[in-house]
Amino acid sequence: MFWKKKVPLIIVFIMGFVMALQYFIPSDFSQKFYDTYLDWGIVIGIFGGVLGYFSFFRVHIHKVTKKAPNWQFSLISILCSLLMVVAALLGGRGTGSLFMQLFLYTSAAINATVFSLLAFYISSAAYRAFRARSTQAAALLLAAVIMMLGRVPIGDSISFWTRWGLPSINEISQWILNVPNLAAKRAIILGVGLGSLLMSLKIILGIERTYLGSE
Amino acid sequence: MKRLTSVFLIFLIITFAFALANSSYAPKPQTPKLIDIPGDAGTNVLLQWRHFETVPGIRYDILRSEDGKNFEVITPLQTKTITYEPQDQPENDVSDLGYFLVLVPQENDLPIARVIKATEENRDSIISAGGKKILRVELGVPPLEEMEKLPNKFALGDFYRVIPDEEIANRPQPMTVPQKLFDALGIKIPSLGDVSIELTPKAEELEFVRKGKRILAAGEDNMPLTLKYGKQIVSFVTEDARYTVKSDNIQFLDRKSDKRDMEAGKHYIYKVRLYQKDIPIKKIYVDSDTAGITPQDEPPVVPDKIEALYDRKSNTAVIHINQTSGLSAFFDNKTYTIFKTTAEDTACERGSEIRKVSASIRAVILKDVDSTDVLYIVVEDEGGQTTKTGLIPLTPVELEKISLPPNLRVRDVENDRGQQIAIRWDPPTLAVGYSVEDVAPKMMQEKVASKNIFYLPTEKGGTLFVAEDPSQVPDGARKVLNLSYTVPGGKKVLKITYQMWTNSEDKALYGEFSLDGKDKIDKDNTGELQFRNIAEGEYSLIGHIIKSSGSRLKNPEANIDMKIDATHIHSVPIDVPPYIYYIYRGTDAEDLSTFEYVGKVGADAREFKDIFDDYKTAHHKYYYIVQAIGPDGAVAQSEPLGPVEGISNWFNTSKLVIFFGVLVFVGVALFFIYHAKRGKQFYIRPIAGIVHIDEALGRATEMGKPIVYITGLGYIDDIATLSSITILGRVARKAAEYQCRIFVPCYTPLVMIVAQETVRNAFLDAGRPDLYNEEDVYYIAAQQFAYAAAVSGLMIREKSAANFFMGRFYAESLILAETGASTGAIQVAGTDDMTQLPFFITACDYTLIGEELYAASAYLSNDPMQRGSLKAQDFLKAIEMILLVVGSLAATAGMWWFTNAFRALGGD
Amino acid sequence: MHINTDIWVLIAVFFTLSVYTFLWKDNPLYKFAESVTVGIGMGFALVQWWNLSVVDRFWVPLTTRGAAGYVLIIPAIMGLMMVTRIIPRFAWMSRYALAFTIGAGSGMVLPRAIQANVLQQLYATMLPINVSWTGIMVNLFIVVGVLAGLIYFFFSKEHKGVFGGIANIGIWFLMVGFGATFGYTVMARLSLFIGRVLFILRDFLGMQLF
Amino acid sequence: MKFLAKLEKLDRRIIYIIITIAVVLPFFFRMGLPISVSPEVKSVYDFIDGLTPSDCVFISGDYDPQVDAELSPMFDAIVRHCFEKNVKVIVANVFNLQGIGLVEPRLKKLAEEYHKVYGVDYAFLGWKQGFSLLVMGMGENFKKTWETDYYGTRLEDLPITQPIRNYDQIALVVDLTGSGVFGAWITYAYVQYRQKIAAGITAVMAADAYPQLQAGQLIGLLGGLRGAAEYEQLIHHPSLGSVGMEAQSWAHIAIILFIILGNIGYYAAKKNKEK
Repeated sequence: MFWKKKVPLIIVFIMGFVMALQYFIPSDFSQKFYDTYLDWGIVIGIFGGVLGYFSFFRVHIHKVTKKAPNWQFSLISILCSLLMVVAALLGGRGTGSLFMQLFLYTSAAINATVFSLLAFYISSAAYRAFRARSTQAAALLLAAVIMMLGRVPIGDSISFWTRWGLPSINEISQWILNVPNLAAKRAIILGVGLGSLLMSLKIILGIERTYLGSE
Repeated sequence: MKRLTSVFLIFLIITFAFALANSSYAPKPQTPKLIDIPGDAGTNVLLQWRHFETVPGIRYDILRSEDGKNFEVITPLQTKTITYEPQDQPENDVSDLGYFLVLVPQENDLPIARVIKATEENRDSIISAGGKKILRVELGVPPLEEMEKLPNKFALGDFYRVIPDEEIANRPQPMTVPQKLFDALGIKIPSLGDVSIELTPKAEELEFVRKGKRILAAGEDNMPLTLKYGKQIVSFVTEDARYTVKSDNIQFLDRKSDKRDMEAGKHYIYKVRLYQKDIPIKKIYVDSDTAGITPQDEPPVVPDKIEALYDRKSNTAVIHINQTSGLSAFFDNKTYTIFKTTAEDTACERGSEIRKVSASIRAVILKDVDSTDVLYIVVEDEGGQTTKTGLIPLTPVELEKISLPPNLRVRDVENDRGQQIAIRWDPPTLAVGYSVEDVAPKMMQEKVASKNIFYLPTEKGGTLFVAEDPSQVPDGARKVLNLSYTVPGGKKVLKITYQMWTNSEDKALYGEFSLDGKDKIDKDNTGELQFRNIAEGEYSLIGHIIKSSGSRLKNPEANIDMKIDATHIHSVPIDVPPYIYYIYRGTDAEDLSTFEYVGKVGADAREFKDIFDDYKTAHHKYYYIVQAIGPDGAVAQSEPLGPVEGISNWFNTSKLVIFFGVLVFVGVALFFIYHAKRGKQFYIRPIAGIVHIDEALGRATEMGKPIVYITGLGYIDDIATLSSITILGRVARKAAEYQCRIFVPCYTPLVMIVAQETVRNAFLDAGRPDLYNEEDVYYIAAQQFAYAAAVSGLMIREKSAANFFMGRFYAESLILAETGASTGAIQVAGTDDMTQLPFFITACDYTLIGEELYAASAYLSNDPMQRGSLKAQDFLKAIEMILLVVGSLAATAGMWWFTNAFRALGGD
Repeated sequence: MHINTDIWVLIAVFFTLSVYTFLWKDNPLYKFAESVTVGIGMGFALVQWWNLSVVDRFWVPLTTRGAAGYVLIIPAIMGLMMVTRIIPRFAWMSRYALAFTIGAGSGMVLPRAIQANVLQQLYATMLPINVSWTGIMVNLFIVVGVLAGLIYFFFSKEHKGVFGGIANIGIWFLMVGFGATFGYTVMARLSLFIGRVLFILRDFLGMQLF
Repeated sequence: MKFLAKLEKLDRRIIYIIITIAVVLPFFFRMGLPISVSPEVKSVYDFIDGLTPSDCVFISGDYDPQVDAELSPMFDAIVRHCFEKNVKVIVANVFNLQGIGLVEPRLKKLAEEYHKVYGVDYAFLGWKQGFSLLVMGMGENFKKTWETDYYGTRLEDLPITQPIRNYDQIALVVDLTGSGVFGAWITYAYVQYRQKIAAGITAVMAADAYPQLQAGQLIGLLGGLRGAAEYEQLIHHPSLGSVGMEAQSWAHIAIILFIILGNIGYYAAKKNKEK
């Protein structure tokens, strides 16, 4: 019990307290301490990385061996990752190396494409969900439309009313961005910021310990 | 399915083929030229060699050895990665132009290439002289297999393949001329500045172009034209070989450092190693021949710029000593000893020593000489070797009186690690400049080709004239085709630019100005203020420097009151006095030779920070001397300041506000946590979202379809994720009660483990551990897209009736929500991530916005601790609101000191 | 227009198109592309992790820095403890590493977040509300918006009466904010699509676009 | 009425097709709409324009392939500008490993175009474990934090990095990102070391960055493709960004039309129900 629960909580408290204090102490010693922590943090992170890779291979190998539905795709994934390792061993990682080419022309290309699907999703979402059901929904809708017009050249071209000294769509969208939008975001930042601060504090005090998991 | 795997296998094979196709073809690299840096302590060696464009290879290693046997790698240097280009351009075939390549051999270096155009007469002699007919030139590096067909030889020279382009040459060429030229011509142009004109092309350019296709050697006249119409030739191809001429000169300086040792008089052997590929298993490389050198500790090099002035007014001499040579950084000069002698003493032997100073001194003041004296300087280096300068006569002059800045002082820099010492002086000064600009000047364009205006370039700018008859146009004159210029758009804007010449003791924050009663402050100290559409006329500008306390700096220099002339478009720059301050650091106030130059600053500085590499070196007693240098060479020198030493501080007072903030925060938090611990149940208003959560669950059970619960992409110490986990507990429990299946695909392993525990416990509490299936709470991959794709797949396949998205999300949020919506599931989302909220709001049936997520989790878990911290959050929010109101009121009332208190710069 | 036959471009085109088939409906081509990118991505990460992290940041210092290097064995061990998380019996070991990093992390965040997320934001919101364009149209709106927003997120009191009214204003600001973000995002997503169109038109079909 | 009501539920695929057309067509028929430059972009431009050859700009390509289309035009534009002004450029991928593959080739290409020498005019540091820790470390000791460049050369051996001790020697940090990491740059580099930071951010996050911009924590901001287009206009080098804006315009119009149709349909349907 002591070794499994108490000690970690003590470590958390000490580390948290010291690091928070360190921020206010510019002295040479405190800086050295800080640098050491940076080095250590990096190294810990490095080995923490293993966890992810392990889980990846475990999940997919598991699928293949169990012949779970679509197991072939898991096989492909595994082979591809191995292929990358081999490629790196053969040709290095420099520009134009097999390794880089593979990455750029498969993974990079595919990811970019998949996220470009969002262009379609967002259009259909807008079409489906942007209904002026309530005044607030209308406000959201309007803001979005103005923003869409204001951020592209055509917005300037169609705001004919500027000749009467009225602000162009572009300027209006700028205003929405810099004023109401900014206010909304700041309100959220101020609140959410406090939330995460409290979380950090609770972690330091050992009140929040979910991350340690139960045994 | 089989087809797919086979497709994949083919794909595998292809890529492997590529890997192996990378052939290994590289000639021996050139032997490095070794140069011993003169005037140094024999601790620097410069390596030089040529890298030819067509030599494949990823990097050079530089190797050094003392015995010629075991070499150590000093450093790797990357080569430019080659881009291989196809060779099919017909214009690169020059066989019909009759060019011959002749190689002129050289002493221990590559031959020099000459390209000669053969005529009937000289063809035979060229061939007999070993000339080779050039069949093709290459402007890029051909593919490896292409290159292997011919032996690759190397020669020196820069050549260009000229393929002139009539179209480009005939394009009108831009140029700008002052407006007055047109006035002289009698053409009125209401331009704001210069007028840009478009001219017919130069005669010589057309001539150059008309000469046709050819090969030109660099360095010939009309190089700019060559560059414009030519491309540098990488290699010449003859029947028997490819001669590469394009190369870049690689240099590397090997010098003594904490990593590497180097001694004068010791013999070192170098070679370079060219790597083809860098493969852990097997390295493919070629070594150059070795070359040896014995670096020497040369006698010191005397300063090449010594200026000795004798000021008649003050009867003192000042000597300005400078090393302008680029190599001076390597010199190991230690001291200058200045001798006084007579003009007869040409050998500089009979002088009497008058001053000994460190060799880093830039200027010396000598009181004990008179105008007839002649000086010479003996330079001594670290090794004790000496060199004398020639005789230095004193040039009699009358120097302006120059004074040191007031209140010079040295201080240990506050709130730092202790590795900085500051030299500070006064007075804090507000320097202001301004510019009157035209907001939206109109662009005017005019075609004047018909007006027959010609431009003739001359030494002083050139002239314009009109000539009806082209025949009387002097050669070199070019016709003006088009004009473009800007005319005022009416609205004027006045830009005030200012600088605060202060040091950190003045605690200056920003400038405050008022233009004829119109006040403006520059809270973020951007150094610029704008007064929009101002009327023409004179204005008076008053300005002050505001301190962090909110009060103004008192001294007159820090407050300005100036006239501003806004009658026309012009600008008045900030003017900086032409002084320079040299700073020297010494360890002994008595012995001036211990003082070393540490840096210089301009007259706009009020502080010089001497930054040491580490605390230890800074933690000694130091003295400083400041020299003020006038534009005419006058020098004023301070007494040694100090002693002072770098002290590392134990509290950063500039972060006091933050510290206070932390205290308040922790105080409030602890208060509520304490009460929560004592089991006090705080009231939390019901959150609308929770109803919807239950509703969704109910719906799922009616339909007997599973639930999908997403904990987001956040890590386990992320508040959003933790709240999500809490809510998951509740959802899972209900799910267990209603006996409907729940899927929890996870993004990070740690979250997965915690989620598994949570769900398992929930099922236990609900008394249905039998329904719990470990497989349903699983890890996918810590890759955004892979995760999104897999989850979408899950939702489509399982036709989930209810989807929950709670936690931290990024771009994938819409993919998830839209796919979910397309399957017609009822969806509840919750995130504190501003950017993703809009998508959940549009695509989901209900969304917990920002803190509502935390609130919901607090509300669901009857854990008093969570409610307690939510309460604390509310309390702190209340404080924030009060501060906001008070702050805005204070700002409105002009009491900036209040808002400034929150500026909380932290650090400086 | 001449079609680029570079094998790599062809591969990329093949995958690009197979992803777009998903817009019609889920299909093997898409699944194939998916599993390839998962694998390649993982392999890429793995290799870079090994070279840039393990070798450069751990092995090299460890072997070259002498005593200062050997100290790194301690964090290395902690890192390995982190991995024990996957073996239930030794899972508790990972807590030491987690405690170390998460504890320090939280401690580091505390003052910095108070500075950046609270004080700095407050400072930026304390704006003068004088009678001028910026005074009213900008500053007043921002101050009111932030206050109303904060009130909307106030959980100790029900949204009723005046309080509820102000909270309602808060919702208005939030909605407009969300609308703005949405509009903005449309643009972002489209540019991704444009990127792919560019690739097909220029790199594959070899069109001269500029 | 019935027909209008149908507008409420068009098939997704119809929308998809029309969007595609709207995006692809402009590549063939260009209108050349002028783009007005927004102040936050101008201020980035002005800052870099004011730099001297002795100054050094640190660009961090913290983005991955998904947002390449949006951020690479910015990267090109900014690097071009620096190279034209002969400002030194150090490029890294502090927060995103995948950025290496996207940024490095571009940098090399640009460098060749402007005849820049590696190690003298520009350097590439790549990625290293540590994220925020790196950002902080750079403020303490730049060379120790990175140790070597991406190709393994020690930073002391590169003329460009040799004189860099910490942020004091870096005139500007440009963070190109599709996520919130510019926040980390602010928290650790600006707050602690007062490092000047400009951000090139995808349109999504850009909306998010305005608080920081207004709070003066960012000197300027390039938002999405438009930001890139504006910058391209400032350096007189229209490219990816500018062309993209045309397509943007049309797609936006299309989407807005859909929204309008949707609402017409919505009300029509409501009427029908009332009947």
